[in-house]
Amino acid sequence: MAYIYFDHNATTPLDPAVLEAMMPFLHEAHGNASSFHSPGREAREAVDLARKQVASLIGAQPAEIVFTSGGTEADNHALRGVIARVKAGAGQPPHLVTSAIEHPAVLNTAQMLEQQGCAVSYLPVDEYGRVRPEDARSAINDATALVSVMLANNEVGTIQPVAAIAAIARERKAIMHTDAVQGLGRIPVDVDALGVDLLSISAHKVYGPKGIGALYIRRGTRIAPLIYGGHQERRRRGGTENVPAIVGFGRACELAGELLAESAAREARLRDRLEQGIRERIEHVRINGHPSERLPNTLNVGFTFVEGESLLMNLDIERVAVSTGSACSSGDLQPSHVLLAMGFEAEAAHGTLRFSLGRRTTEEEIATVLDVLVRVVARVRAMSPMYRDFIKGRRPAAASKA
Amino acid sequence: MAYIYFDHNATTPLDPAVLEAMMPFLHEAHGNASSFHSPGREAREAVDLARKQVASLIGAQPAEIVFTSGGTEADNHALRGVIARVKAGAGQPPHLVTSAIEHPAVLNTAQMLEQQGCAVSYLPVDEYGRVRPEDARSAINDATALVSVMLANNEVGTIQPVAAIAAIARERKAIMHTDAVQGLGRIPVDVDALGVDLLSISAHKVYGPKGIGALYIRRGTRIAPLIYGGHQERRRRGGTENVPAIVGFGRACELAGELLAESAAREARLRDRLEQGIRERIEHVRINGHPSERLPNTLNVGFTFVEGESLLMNLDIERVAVSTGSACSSGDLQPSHVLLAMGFEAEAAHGTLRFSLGRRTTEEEIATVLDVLVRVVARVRAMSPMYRDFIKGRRPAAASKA
Amino acid sequence: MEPYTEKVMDHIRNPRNVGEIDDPDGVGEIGNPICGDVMRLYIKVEDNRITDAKFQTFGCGAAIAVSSMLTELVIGKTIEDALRLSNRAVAEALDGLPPVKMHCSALGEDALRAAIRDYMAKQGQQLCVCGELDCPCRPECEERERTRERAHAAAHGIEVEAPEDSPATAGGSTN
Amino acid sequence: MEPYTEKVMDHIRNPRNVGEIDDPDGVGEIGNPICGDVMRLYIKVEDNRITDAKFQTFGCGAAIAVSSMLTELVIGKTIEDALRLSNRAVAEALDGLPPVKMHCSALGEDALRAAIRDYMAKQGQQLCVCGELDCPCRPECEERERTRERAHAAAHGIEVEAPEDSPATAGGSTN
Ligand SMILES: Cc1ncc(COP(=O)(O)O)c(C=O)c1O
Ligand SMILES: Cc1ncc(COP(=O)(O)O)c(C=O)c1O
Ligand code: FES
Ligand code: FES
Repeated sequence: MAYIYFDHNATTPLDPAVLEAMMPFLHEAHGNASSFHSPGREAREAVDLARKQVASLIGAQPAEIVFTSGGTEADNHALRGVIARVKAGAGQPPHLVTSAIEHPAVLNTAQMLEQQGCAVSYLPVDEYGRVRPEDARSAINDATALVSVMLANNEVGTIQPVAAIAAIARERKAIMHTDAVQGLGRIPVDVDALGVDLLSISAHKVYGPKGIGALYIRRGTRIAPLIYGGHQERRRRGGTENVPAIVGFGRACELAGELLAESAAREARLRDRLEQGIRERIEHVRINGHPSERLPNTLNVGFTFVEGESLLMNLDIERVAVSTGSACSSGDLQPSHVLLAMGFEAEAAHGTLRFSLGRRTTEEEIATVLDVLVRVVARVRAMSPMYRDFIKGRRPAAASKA
Repeated sequence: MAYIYFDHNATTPLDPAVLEAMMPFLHEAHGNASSFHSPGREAREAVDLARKQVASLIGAQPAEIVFTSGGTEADNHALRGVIARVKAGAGQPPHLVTSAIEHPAVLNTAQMLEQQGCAVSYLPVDEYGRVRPEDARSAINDATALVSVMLANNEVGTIQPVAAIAAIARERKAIMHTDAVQGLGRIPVDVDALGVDLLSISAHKVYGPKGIGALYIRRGTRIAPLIYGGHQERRRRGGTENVPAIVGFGRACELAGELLAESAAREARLRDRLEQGIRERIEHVRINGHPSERLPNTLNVGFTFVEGESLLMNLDIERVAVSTGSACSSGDLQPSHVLLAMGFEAEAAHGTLRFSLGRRTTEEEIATVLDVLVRVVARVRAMSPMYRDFIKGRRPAAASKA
Repeated sequence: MEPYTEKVMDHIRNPRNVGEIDDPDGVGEIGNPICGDVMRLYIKVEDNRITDAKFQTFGCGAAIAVSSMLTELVIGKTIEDALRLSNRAVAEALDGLPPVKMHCSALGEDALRAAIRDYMAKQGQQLCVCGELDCPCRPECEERERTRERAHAAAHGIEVEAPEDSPATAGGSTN
Repeated sequence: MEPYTEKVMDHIRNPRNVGEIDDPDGVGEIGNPICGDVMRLYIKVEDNRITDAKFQTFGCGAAIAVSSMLTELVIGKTIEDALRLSNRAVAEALDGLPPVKMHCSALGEDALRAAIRDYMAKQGQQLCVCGELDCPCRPECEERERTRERAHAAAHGIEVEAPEDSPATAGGSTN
């Protein structure tokens, strides 16, 4: 049986058209885009085209795009670059406003800045995982240099009211950053509609190559580089340009733009079918995240009485790839900080799976996954002491929340 | 006529065997190496193998290798990571010792650190571009946290006495870093023989892919991360692993190890033939860099009376790719900081070309380049007012130095 | 983290001795407040020898594999031998566990001890947490045990391989 | 930096009017102390009209293309029209120059002025650096010119498109 891949929020396969665009730069056209001879100029032109393609997908100017090694670097660059510029001047320590449900690339950078003396406010979220703009308004003060709230959460898919928060940030003269890594290619992303100054994206989430991303920097935004070196990226990011990856990112963005409306609708339909199937065929489940303001491809489900990683491993045995809502499965033993922020008990935050669909997901795959899931959940529950107690009436219908 | 590429110090073409190793990870095997399902585990195993291959080429343990987005990031990580850890404690500002001829990835990072209050000493070099270990000894003081001296210079190819400097750094309890980006695959590189704690390398200089490099971190070295995020690279570098590039880097290192002795000898022979041909057939030239302690593939030549970029453009027209010693050609109008540090006048530092040979360089190419060069130098000199004056006896044999 | 070994995967795929013993001679349940993982072990004892063992586990893949392997290892052992079974031995029988998962094996050892203690108590014997019967220094051992539990809990919060001085990282999946 | 246009490449490939005029009516030489670039322009004038022009240039590709294009543009022009030729016009005739190379075109304008000034002086006329004949405010104009030269020099040291506040970067090739 072929492998069913429902983990597109982790990474997407390279689109064959993207690989095709990259191939010449992996074969003959190997020039250094900063070299001045023909091979170099050829590379430079390809990079320029890609920059236009990326800019165009988010409604930016090409000169506002800085290529990075991925979403994580873009997030680090945004936070540290802005804070580095402020520090120099003011007497009061700079203040950063972010949310409790950001990706670790933002959260851990924020914590590091906190250790270095920066003040950080972490905005709470409601039970659907949404930041309230009012909370942002109260958190922002005169020392606030930067507000960073993600566009869509990677674990539960909840879409954040970024435009509303950006408007408040602008009023208060704070720079606004959004981590749009999960939003790109799934919902429309436009830097002006969002009103953001900085925006992070990553190619491997939109069927592009790994190891390349970008930070959008609105013209005039005061921000220091993160990686110092040569004059590449107009001196905003040193390092030999990763030409094949940049070319692939450009092509991936072009495709994403063309396919966005159609694939979002398709994936939402399939996702809803999966959601409904789970509700109908499996007892004691809860759907996490916002009912409507959610990425079209994402479904986060809690299965009471069982632990996520054992579900994941059992699904993997049946050749279905998903991920746990919590990252227990990937080396971090803490329950999901996102679910905790949404108000879940640690135990409830544990039995959670994230299904994230993609362009190639089919109806048959949905049907297969449903069948497998019914079987696997039953199998793992049969092993669970909590489920046993529940069946025997020794336990209430679980520590679930919803 | 095919293009002749003599710019391998800028970047090398991807070896077909490397591309072959990468292809599965560009096609089907697209898992996120941090995911816990089978596609993820497959990626993880490939990354582990590559880590062994890279470690093995430099005599390190796999756990001491942190993959980065390239040499520039590795350099930034080394310098800033060490200084960040020191800052916390001491009363006195931390001190960094580096050299005047480092790559901008080190030099510009050092300057940034200087602006942030770090004390920096830039070691001078002799006329051949070599740092003197005695100078390092006098520069190091009790506040010296880090000594960073490159293994081989990218412009003139001069190999630095890194082992001697590292021994002095060790005596004084300073951490030793070397930027080995140009050394890897061209001369033997062994972290223990060099006695370094940190070492930067980059794949695209050894026929591997662009956008991937590594920082060797000797076990026990106190260093902060540069890019914060997930738990990747044992939390020393966040960001989804660039699996295809890492796999390619691993294979490239394996090949480099196998081919090192033979290609170094071959390239040195061809390079010497080119050098001799230039000396014999073109007047008023000077060879820059150390006569023997030099990368086997590198030849830096000054052509009196003419400016480097116009030579470069004219060679490009004749389908020969080289680069100027100075970076004028790539957007920076300053004369080469390396040649200036070696004691050249600005004018003399301008008419310089760097020829850097590679694995595929042939004898025929050397012969062709010599013929083209003779023609091009004559053509550009015919345009030069300085040359005119010299011919007419109105000017001495130029501002040359050597 | 590192992937699981083939042995671990095999026990996840086909866990041995899952379930409940209807009239057990001893039952032990151990839970971890942080990850919420719980293991319950049932044993049947005849002539001082464990003749059957079954488990129920709410936990990660490692916890399930450990539970399953543990039941295989104890069946047939005398109580004394069973008490000598260490978590490390269970992990080794699984060809190892990823470093961050080593602590999951403690759950197995603890559940086994608890089940034996329960059996002993029914026999009117006091099994000290240290594994000694009628141990003279029981209060100290119990205090030591509490410390160990705290360490186990801490293991769920702290990445074993984190580099020194790295700032605490946010939980949550990284993609 | 951005690549050169096809026009620029064409003039680098086939520079027009390279060389020297044996008995020129005017010669102008302009040098830049920082990049060491030097342009020397020879003109031949008949009836107040430039009938021939030749150049010698030690400089980058842009400097050579500018020199070559400049000679093409001035031949046939009256002195007054030639004085009106701006560096921007030369750059435009080349379909533009990369931003960091715009200043190279100033070398052309300056050399042309210098050549015309030399020619004028031979005619006993004072051409002010501002381009006016017998300009009444010559000292001021000369001061302004010196400022401009400093700016040109500075352009060789400062990246035009550098982001604000970026620390000064080291020179040297980046690979
Ligand atoms: C919301 C979010 N931000 C940032 C990242 C990091 O991106 P990258 O993996 O390209 O470093 C990810 C995914 O890993 C993400 O989901
Ligand atoms: C000596 C040296 N260090 C560092 C670098 C930077 O490496 P990368 O291009 O991989 O960022 C280079 C090449 O560009 C180099 O030659
Ligand atoms: S038992 Fe707690 S994570 Fe495995
Ligand atoms: S004239 Fe100075 S670089 Fe072109």
